[in-house]
Amino acid sequence: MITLSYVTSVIIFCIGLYTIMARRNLFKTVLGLALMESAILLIIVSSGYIPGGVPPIEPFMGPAVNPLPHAFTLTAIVIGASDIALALAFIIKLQRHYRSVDLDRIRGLRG
Amino acid sequence: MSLSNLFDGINAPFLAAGLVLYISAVISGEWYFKAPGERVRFRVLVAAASAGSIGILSSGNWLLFVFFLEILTLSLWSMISMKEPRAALVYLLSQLAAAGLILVGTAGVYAHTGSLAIGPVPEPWRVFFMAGFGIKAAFPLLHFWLPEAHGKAPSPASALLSGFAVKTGILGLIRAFPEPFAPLVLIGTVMAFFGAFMAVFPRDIKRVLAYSTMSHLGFMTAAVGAGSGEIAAAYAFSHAMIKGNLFISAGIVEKTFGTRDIFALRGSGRLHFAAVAALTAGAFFAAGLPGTASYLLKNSVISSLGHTAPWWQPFMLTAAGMMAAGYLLNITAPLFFRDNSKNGTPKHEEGGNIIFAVLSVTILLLVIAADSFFPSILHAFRVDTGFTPASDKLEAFIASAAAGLIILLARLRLKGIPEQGLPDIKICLSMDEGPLYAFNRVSGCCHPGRLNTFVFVALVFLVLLMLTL
Amino acid sequence: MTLVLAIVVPLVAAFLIPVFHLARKTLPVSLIGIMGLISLSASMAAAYAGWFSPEVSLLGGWAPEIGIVLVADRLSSAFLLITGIGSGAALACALEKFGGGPWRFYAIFFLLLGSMNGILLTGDLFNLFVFYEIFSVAAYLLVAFSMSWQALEAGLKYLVLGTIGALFILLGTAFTFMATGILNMALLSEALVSVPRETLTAISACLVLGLTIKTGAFPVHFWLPDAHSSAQTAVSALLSGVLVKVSIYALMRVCFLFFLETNGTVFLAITVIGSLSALGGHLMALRQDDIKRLLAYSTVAQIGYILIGVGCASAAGAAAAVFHSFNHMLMKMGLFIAAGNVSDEKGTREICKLTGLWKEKPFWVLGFTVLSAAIVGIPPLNGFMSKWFIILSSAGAGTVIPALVIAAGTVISAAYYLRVLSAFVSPGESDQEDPFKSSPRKVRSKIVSLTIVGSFAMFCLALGIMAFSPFSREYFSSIGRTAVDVGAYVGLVTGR
Amino acid sequence: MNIRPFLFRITALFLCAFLGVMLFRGIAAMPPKESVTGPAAHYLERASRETGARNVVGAILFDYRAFDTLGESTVIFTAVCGISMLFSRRKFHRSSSGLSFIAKRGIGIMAPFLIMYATVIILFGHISPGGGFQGGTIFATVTVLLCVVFGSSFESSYFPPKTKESLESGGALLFCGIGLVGLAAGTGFLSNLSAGFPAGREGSLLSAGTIPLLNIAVGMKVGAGLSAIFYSMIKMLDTTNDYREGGPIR
Repeated sequence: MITLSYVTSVIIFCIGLYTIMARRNLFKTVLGLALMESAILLIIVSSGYIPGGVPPIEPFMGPAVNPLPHAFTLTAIVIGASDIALALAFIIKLQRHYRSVDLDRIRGLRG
Repeated sequence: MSLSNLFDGINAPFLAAGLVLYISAVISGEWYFKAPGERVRFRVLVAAASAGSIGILSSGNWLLFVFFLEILTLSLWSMISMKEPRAALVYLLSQLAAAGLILVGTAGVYAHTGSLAIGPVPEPWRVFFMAGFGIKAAFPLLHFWLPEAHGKAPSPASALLSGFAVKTGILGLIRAFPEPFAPLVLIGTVMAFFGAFMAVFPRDIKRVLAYSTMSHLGFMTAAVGAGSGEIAAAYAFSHAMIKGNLFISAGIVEKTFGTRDIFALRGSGRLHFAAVAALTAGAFFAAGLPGTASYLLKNSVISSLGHTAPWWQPFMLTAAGMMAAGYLLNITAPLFFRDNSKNGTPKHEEGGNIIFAVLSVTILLLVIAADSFFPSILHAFRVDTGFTPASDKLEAFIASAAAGLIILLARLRLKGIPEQGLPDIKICLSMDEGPLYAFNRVSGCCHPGRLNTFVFVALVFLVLLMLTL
Repeated sequence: MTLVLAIVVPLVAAFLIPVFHLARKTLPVSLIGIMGLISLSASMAAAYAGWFSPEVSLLGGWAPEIGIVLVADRLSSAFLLITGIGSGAALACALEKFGGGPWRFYAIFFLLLGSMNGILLTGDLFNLFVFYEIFSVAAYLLVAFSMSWQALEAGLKYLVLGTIGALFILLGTAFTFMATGILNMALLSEALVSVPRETLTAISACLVLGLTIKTGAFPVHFWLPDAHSSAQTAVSALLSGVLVKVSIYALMRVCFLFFLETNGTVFLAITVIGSLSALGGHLMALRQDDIKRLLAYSTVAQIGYILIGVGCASAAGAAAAVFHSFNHMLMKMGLFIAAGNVSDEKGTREICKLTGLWKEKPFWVLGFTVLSAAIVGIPPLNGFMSKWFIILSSAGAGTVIPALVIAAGTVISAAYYLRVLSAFVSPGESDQEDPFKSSPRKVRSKIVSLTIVGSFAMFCLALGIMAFSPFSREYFSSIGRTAVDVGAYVGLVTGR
Repeated sequence: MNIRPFLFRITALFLCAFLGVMLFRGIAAMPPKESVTGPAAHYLERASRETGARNVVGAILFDYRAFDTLGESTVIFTAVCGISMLFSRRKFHRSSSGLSFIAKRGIGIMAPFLIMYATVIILFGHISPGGGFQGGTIFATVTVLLCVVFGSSFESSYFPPKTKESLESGGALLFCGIGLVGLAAGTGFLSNLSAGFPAGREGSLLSAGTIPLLNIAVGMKVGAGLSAIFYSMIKMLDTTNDYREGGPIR
C-alpha cells in the first residue's frame, strides 16, 4: 500500500521536472518546482509510515508512526513556500521589463 | 635551494654565458633604447631576468627550477612586448605551457619517487619533460614561438632569448636525460636540418638568425640524446656567445639603416663598414669554418653519436653544418657585393655604434679564447673528445654536396621570395583565427540563456551520475 | 558555547535592523559597522576555538543522537576564516558604496553571514539543508538587489536552478533518512556502510548533483556567470569570493564523510567535473567581452581547480583545495572590487572600452595586475603555489589528466587576463579632444576599496612566499588530514 | 517542420522516466520498516517526559530540533525582507474597492472567529495537533481574505506593514532570546527543561517549558511574514495598470 504512495510521489516528481523543461511559461516553471517539492515531501511523509500506526500524539493508542518526517515536512513546506513566493515576485518584476513570461524571450544574458 | 649546482661542470658554461650576455645586453640596451623610460624598464627587466637565471642555475630541485624559469619567462616577455605585444603573447603562452608541462612532470616524479631533486626522470613521466623542455628548446612543431619571438624582439632581448633562454631547455634536457636516449638524437638531427633549411629563405636578418638558433639547438639536443651532456653544455656556451654577438650586431645594423631586410641593405657595407663589420665577423664564426669553435664542437657532436647511429643521422648533421655557411653567406654577402644604386642610399646614423661593435667582437674573442686556442686557461668549459670528425666518411662529402646544392637552388630562388620568406610556421599562427572563430561559435551555444535548457543539462548530468555511481 | 554565537549573533543583528529602521529611516554607517564587527568577531572566535581544540556544541543539551550538534574542526575553522575575511571586506565595500541607506540589503547580508556560519558549523544533514536555504534565498536577493533587468533575470535563473539543486539535496537527505533513520552526519558516515547499493547510488547522485549546482561547476554552471556579473560590485565580490567557498565546504564535508568508504566513484566524478569545469570555464572566459562576466567564468574555472583537489580524496588534495579556496577568495574578491570600481567610473563594462586606466588610476591597475598574475599562477604569488599543490596531489592520486588541464588552464587564463591588462594600459580615448563627449562622471574616491584591493594583493604575495616554509605547509596539511579523517570526526561528535 | 522542440521534449520525457525508475529502485531496495528506529524511537518513548509536550511532532520541532525551526523561520524572514525589497519602489496608489456587500459582511462576521481559531492552534500546539506554523498560516489567511474582500488599502489600514514588520522581527527576536536564555543557563542554546523552564502539568496549557513560547514566536513570524508577502504582491498587482517600465503613464 505504501509502495503506491512512493510510486505516486516519484511520478509526481518526474512530472514536475518535465514541466520545467517542456513548458515555456515561467509560471508553469514555478508550478513544476512546487510539484517537485510536493513529491519530495510526500516521499518523506510516506517514509514515516508504520503498518497500523497512529498519530504521534500522546497518549498513543497503538504503535505510533515516525514523528520525525512530520517535523521535516513542516519545516520543508515553509521553506518551499518562501522559495516559490520569491520566484513569483521575481517573475512579476521581470514581466515589467520583458512584457512577457515566455522563457524563450527572457534570455538577455547569454554567451 | 642549494647553490652547489651553480659551479658544477654542466652549469658553469651556462653561468659564464649568462654573465657575459647579461652584461653585454645591458650595455647594448643603453644604446638601443632611446627613451629614458624604456631604458629604465629594460634595466629592471634585465635585473629580474638575471635573478631568474641565477635561480635556475643554482636550484637543486625541479620546483624551484620551474619557479625561476617562469620569472625569466616573464621578464623576457615584458622585454619583447616593449616592441611587439603579439609576438610577446605567443612567447608567453608557449612558455607558460612548457612550464605547466614540466610542473606536471615534476609532480609525477614526486609522486613516483618522493623527491623533487633534479636528476634522471623515471619512465612514465619522461614525456612531460620532453614536451616541456621541447617547447623551451624549440623542438620541431613545438618551435612555433621561436621565429616570432626571436625575430621581433628588441635586439638585446633577442640576444638574451637566443643566448640564454632557449638554453634553459637544453639544460633541463641534460639534467632530465643524463643517459643516452635515442628519441632525442632523432629529434635533434631532424631539428638541426629543419632549422638550417628554414633559415635559407627569409629576407629578415633576425628571422634567419632565429632559425639558425633552432638548427644549433638541434645539435645540442642530439648531443644530449647521445648521452654527452658536457658537449651540449660547451656547445651551448659557444653558441650563446656567437648568437649574442650576432643579434646585438643585427640590432646595430637595424638601428643604423632602419631596416632588417637584406634586399634593402644591399651594399650598405660599402657605405658604412663599421656598422656591418660586427655582423660579418659573427657570421664568420657562426658558419663553423675550420679553426673556429663551432667547427670543433659540431664535429664533437657528430662523433659523439658513435658508430651505432644510423648512417643518415651524421649525414643530416653534417648537412646542417654546411648549410649554416650558406645561409649566413646569404645575409652577409649582399651587404658588400650588391650595388644598391636602384634603391637609393639606406639611411644611417652616426656615432656610438662603433663602441658596440667592438663590444660584440670582444665577446666573440672570448669564444675563441675559451674553445679553440687557450684550452688550458678555461679548461672547465672545454670538452676534450678528441678530434674525430665524421668527415672521413663518404656521406660527409655527399652531405656537403647536398647542402651546397640546396643553397645554390635557394640562392637562385631568393629573388622572388616575398618579404617573410617561405610560408613557414607563421602561416599556421595566422590560421589560428579560423579554429578560434569556429570555437567561438560553438562555445556560444554553451550558454544559451534558456532556462529549460539549463534544467535539461542538469538532468542529463544527473542521469550520467546515476549511471556511473 | 562560542559556536552557536557565530550563527545567532548575525541573525539577531539582521532581526534588529528592521526594528532600528522603524526608529530611524537611514541607519548610521557606524551602527552597521559595529554589528558587522561583532558578528565577525563571533565567527572568528568560533574559528579560533575550532582550530586549537576541535569543539562540539550540543544544541538544547541533547545528545548528538537525538538533537542537533554544531561541530568545529580545522576544516570548518579554515572556511570560517575565509568567509570572515571575505564578508568583512565585502561589507566594508558596501558601506562605502551605499552608506546606511538600503537597510534591507544589510539585513539580508547579516542573514547570509549567519547562514554561512551555520553551514560551516552544523553537524546535521537536515540542518545543513535548512541553512542552505537561508543562504540561497539571501544570495538570490543580493544578486537582484540592484533591480536592473539583468540582475532580476540573473536572480530568477539563479533561483530556479538553485531551488532545483536544493530540492535534489532535500531528496538525497530524504533517501538518507529513509535508509538509516538518522540525520547526524557523523553517525550517518557509519550507518551508510550498510545501505543497499541502489539506494546509495540515488543518495550520492542526488547529493552530488545538488551540491554541484550550488557550487557552480561546469556542466551546471549556468547561473553563476549571470549572477556574478549582474550583481553590484560588493555583492559580486562576496558571491565569487565567499559564497562559492561555502558550497565547496558543504561538498567536501558531505563527500568525505559519506562516500569516502562507501562509494569511491563519487570522487572520480568530482575529478571529472573539476576538469571539465576548469577547461570549460577558461574557454568560455576567453570569449567574453564583459569584464565582470570574464571574471565570473574565471571563477567557474577556479572552482574546477578546487574540485580537482577535492576529487583526489587524499589529505594532500583536500589541503590543496582549501589553500586554493583561500587564495581564490583573496584574488577574485580583489579582482571584482577593482574591476567593478573601474568599470563604474568608466560607465562601461566592455573590456575594449576600458582604456587609458594606467594613466588615470595607476593604483587600481597595479592591484588588478598583481591579483590577475596571482590567479594565472605566476611564480612568487600564491596562485602558483596552490596550483602546484593541486597538481602534486592529482599526480599523487595517479591521474595526470586533471594536472594537464590545470597546466592548459594557466595558458588560457594568461591569454584572457593579458587582454584585459593590455586594454587597461593602452592609451585612452580621452587623449583626443571630443567636444561632444560627456564629461566623466564625478565619483567619490574609494579609499576603503582601494585599501582592500591593495592589502589582498600584498596578502597574495605574502602567502605565495609563506607556502615555501615547512611550518605553514604543516598548518595547511593539518586541514587536509582533518578533512579526510572520518574516524576522528565521528569520535569527536559521539565522544567515543 | 520544427522538429527540434519535439525531439527535446521526447528526450526530456525519457530522461525523466529513467530518473524515476532509478529513484524508485533506490526506494525499493530499502528493507520495509516494521517499527520506528533510530532517534524517532527515543522521541516516541521519552518526548513527554523530557519536554512535557504531548504533541511529539511539536516536541521535535520546538525542542529536539528547535534550531531547524529557527533556521526555517529565518527563511521566511529573508523571503519577506527580499520581496518587500523587490517591491519597495512602488508607491501605493489605489486599491480595488473589494467584493460585494454580502462577502464583506460575511467575512466581517467570520474574521474574529478565524483569528480565535488561529490563536487556539498556536497556543495549544504542544498538546494537540497544530503549532506555530499552522496557526500563523491561518492568521495570514485572515489578512489575505480581508485584503481580497475589502481591498488592500483597508487591510493595510488595519494591519499596517510596519506593524507586520515589527511583529515579524519581534517574533524572531523572541525566539533567539529564549534560545539565549538557555545558553546563559549553561545548558546549550534553545534548551528547554534543562535550562530551568517549568514543565508544568502534562496536558495543561502552561506546560512544556519554552515550547508554547516558541510556538507564539513562530506564529507571530509566520503570520506576519506570509501576510506581508501577500500584501506586497497584491499592492504590485493593484498598480499594474498604472505603470509601464520607467514610470507612470496617464
